[in-house]
Amino acid sequence: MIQAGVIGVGQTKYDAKRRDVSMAGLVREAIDNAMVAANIEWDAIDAVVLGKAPDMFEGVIMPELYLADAIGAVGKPVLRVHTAGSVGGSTAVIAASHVCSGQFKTILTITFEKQSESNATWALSPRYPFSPHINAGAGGYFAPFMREYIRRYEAPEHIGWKVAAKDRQNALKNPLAHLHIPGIDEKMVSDTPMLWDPLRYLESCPSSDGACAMVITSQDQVGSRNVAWIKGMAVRSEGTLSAGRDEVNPQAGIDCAQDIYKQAGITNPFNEIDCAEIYVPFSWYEPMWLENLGFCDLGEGWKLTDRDATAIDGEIPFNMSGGVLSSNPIGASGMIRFGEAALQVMGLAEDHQVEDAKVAMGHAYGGAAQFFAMWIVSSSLD
Amino acid sequence: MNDQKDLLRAPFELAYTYKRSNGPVMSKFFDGLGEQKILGTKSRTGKVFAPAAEFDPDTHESLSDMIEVGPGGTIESFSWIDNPKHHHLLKKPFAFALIKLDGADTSMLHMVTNCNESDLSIGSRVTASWSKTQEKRITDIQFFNLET
Amino acid sequence: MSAEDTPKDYSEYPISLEYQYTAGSATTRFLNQVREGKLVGQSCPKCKAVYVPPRGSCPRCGVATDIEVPLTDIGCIESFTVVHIPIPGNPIVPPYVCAMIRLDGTNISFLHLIQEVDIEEIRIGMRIQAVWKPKEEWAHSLENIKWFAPIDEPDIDVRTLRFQEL
Amino acid sequence: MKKVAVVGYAQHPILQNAGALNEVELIMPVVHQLFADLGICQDDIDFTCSGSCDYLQGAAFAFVEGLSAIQTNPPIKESHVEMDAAWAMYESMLKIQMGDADTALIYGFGKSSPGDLDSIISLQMDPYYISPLWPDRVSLAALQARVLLDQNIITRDQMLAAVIEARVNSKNNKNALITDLIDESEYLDNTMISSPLNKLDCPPISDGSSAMIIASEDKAYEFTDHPIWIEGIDHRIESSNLGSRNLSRSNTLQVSMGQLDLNNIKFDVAELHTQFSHELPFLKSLLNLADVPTNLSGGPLVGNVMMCAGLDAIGKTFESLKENQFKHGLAHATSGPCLQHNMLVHLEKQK
Repeated sequence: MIQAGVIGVGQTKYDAKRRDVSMAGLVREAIDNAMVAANIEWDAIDAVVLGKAPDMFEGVIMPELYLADAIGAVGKPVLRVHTAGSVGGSTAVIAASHVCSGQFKTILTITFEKQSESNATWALSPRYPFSPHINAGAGGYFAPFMREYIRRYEAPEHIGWKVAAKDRQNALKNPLAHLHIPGIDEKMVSDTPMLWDPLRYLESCPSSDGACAMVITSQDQVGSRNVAWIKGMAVRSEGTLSAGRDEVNPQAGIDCAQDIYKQAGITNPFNEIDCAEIYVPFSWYEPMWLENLGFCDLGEGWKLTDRDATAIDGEIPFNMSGGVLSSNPIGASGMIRFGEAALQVMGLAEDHQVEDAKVAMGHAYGGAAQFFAMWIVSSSLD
Repeated sequence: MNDQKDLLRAPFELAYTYKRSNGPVMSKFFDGLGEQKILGTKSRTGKVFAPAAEFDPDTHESLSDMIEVGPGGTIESFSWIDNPKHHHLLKKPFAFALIKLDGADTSMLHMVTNCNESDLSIGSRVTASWSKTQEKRITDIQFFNLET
Repeated sequence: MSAEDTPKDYSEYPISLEYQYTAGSATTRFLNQVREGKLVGQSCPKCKAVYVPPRGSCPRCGVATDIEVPLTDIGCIESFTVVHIPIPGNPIVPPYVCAMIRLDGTNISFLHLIQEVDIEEIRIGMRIQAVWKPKEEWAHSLENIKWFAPIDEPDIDVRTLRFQEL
Repeated sequence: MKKVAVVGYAQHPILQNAGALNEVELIMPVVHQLFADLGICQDDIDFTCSGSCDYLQGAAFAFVEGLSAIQTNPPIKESHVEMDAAWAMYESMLKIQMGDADTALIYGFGKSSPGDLDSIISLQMDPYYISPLWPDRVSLAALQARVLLDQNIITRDQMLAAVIEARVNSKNNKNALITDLIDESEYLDNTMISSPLNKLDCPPISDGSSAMIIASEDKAYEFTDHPIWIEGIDHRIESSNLGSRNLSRSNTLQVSMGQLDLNNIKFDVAELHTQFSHELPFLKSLLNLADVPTNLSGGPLVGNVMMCAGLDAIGKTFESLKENQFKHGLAHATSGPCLQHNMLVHLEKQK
């Protein structure tokens, strides 16, 4: 198979409202940063792959049509991906597939969300006839899964606070992060109001504007550039309302992780992966995903979190950038995970760099915890 | 399978007032409309995009050099609507038209009215008519009229 | 409008689209029964899983769920959350409990409200039953059920709820 | 480059209003038919990809609902494009070429009947400069029609012929929505919706779904002795700035034609995603298809399921090659106003 690698990652500053830019300006900010990082010119881009979550967020249908000029796609192939919250990850996988297919050498991929144009709760669940209207936002949907996790494994409530505080402490080391909360700690999290028990306000992700772009190229185009080699990538889906589905530990997540480990030759992810950017929009998803992704046995995830294994200097650092808990432009949130994983193995993560990171994982999930996209990147091809 | 009579159906409305930030280029464009001026952007190659485009589709450059165009222009193409539908802004016969404003190299989509279809042709001269209230939207130009 | 918005840094665009919603045949069959105060699930001909409310398919098997299965309005709480924020457009006053309801004899859960009990007493596995609106208010909606309320039966171990294909 | 073949295609009868069917109920029959035709099941599929658009029905995540039509236990490799399913086919082809899959199931679905397609399509346009004017899809297409007529690139007679022939050809298409024949006087008596386009120049509001299976070279022969190969494929997008495009040409289609070496292929048949009557003579001229039987299925003028019609062009070309003594077929899919984004697919049946 053709080897592909990330040669440039570009992000915007994330914020609740990026009122200083248009939609096109927002995506272009990330693209310009990625192109500079990749040290590449427009004529080297063979195709553009764009991803974002539902069009109702911005009220623009199939925005690749309107954004063709801004994303430099004119005269080129462009593909628009939408796989719910996992879309940022799926988009990266599809962009890399363009290269690995042999059809293309170099791909620009971009994901974004400008949530300030509307209201996420409205856009995700408009009221439909014949249905009870008891939806209280994404947190209300996922909170029962977290409660069941807590019950199954008798996890103490401070685990959630701990994840929330840790990710926001990491965000203080990432100037692009949306939330910068000076002095953030477990106490501050536990003092915030309960929204969807067991989730408190600061245990939930914000709603952000932002974009993330990457340039992905084939081995023969890399030259002397710094590269994050894609050693494994996969997607998995399972039906929403499917009998026997375990929402706490979805089989699609297990299968997707095992697929990329196999591709990358990883047999023990806890030992062999140096750090991971994992989609944790609500605090309790850190221990849940630690288990689902095979970093530990079932019921042991919260114990890893409790002993600081996921801290930036821990055994398996999770979300060094601050994660989805600190910046959440939904359509881009998955690609930020994938891009931040690449930055780690390229040694470009600056203040939130994990020392000597060689192998990193990017992860995204979406829908009712039913869509998964993941990749493993490495500083070396071998 | 298609038993329409027993089917449960109900109308629903998907409605939201979006808030669009305009960014530096379009902010200037919409500010210009407030002064009854139409601004375009000029690329390094000298091409003038009106309404003010943020990016050049060919060179990919970001555009920021603002230049005033119009308010008169020439129709490049048009589609004529005798019976406007509920979502159309004008309730009398009108055309959607691509209008190349004087001084611009690209054309702008807008509406032309107060005339008959037979009065219009590609090459017809039109000029902007301004809305009474300015809301920093493209509808601050109410429509275009044939030049007298 | 939040405090940080200033009226000048954006333009407003009201977008309103009108649709005619149609419920689809599986949902229509289900809601026609709900209209009469009956809950009827639909079962997969392959794996026998019972779905309520049915969407017309079994995503395990990718086949139509065309076998109707009459159900009672009794079940248990598979999990729940205590919601402390209001729902836009819904008069319910927080805090209130939104639970994954698993009706007896079914293999998926749906979200509904739990009332008539102190929130502190609500547990995963708790037995519950539907509390219906007065019959004259019944329509084609699960809103015919005002909420679910606990009944005097021992809790269920939710591990036993996991669907196992025969 | 690894060879990829189309091995199966199924289409739901196109309906004016599929109200009684939700997404799942629309998708399942075509997927099941395809599986039955080929004697396979979801376990034989390595990658699944769909195309749909939330706004058609006004439901965020329509594709998530749609996925319930597919067997997902065990979990599947799956993705979705918010585009015509022709692009889902394209993505699936890349997966096969990279070696991640040997077989792929593609499906698309769309219901235009629940909403007002005219106002919905306005939201496809530049949200600052164009969509606030609420240009409907017909008026946007009419802008290009007028340019083409004005420059004598096409004629009114050709538009009339396109409408009449579409209905004649609908007899070849068991799933067509519109099958009644019309004559010249009926066409001329129709009032304009947005001049120069009258109602008959426009595609009908349509609901439906379709599905396709493609396979790698090794796998293809397990399904059939005569796979239909994707010999060439290319898609490109034009500027979003309608006012900067030359609507009398398509630079991107010219490039795609070069990529596919179209001028050196003698096509036996073509199916073009020409939604409005003027687009057929325009593309036939542009693509040098003057003598090539085109849209034998009737094309979008007799049934135009949004998010499927591009995949249907590929599917109908596939069927034509399969059922006739044809060798080369050309399919075209499009997206956006005035043929903004176009895909060309060269299908070949090797003797």
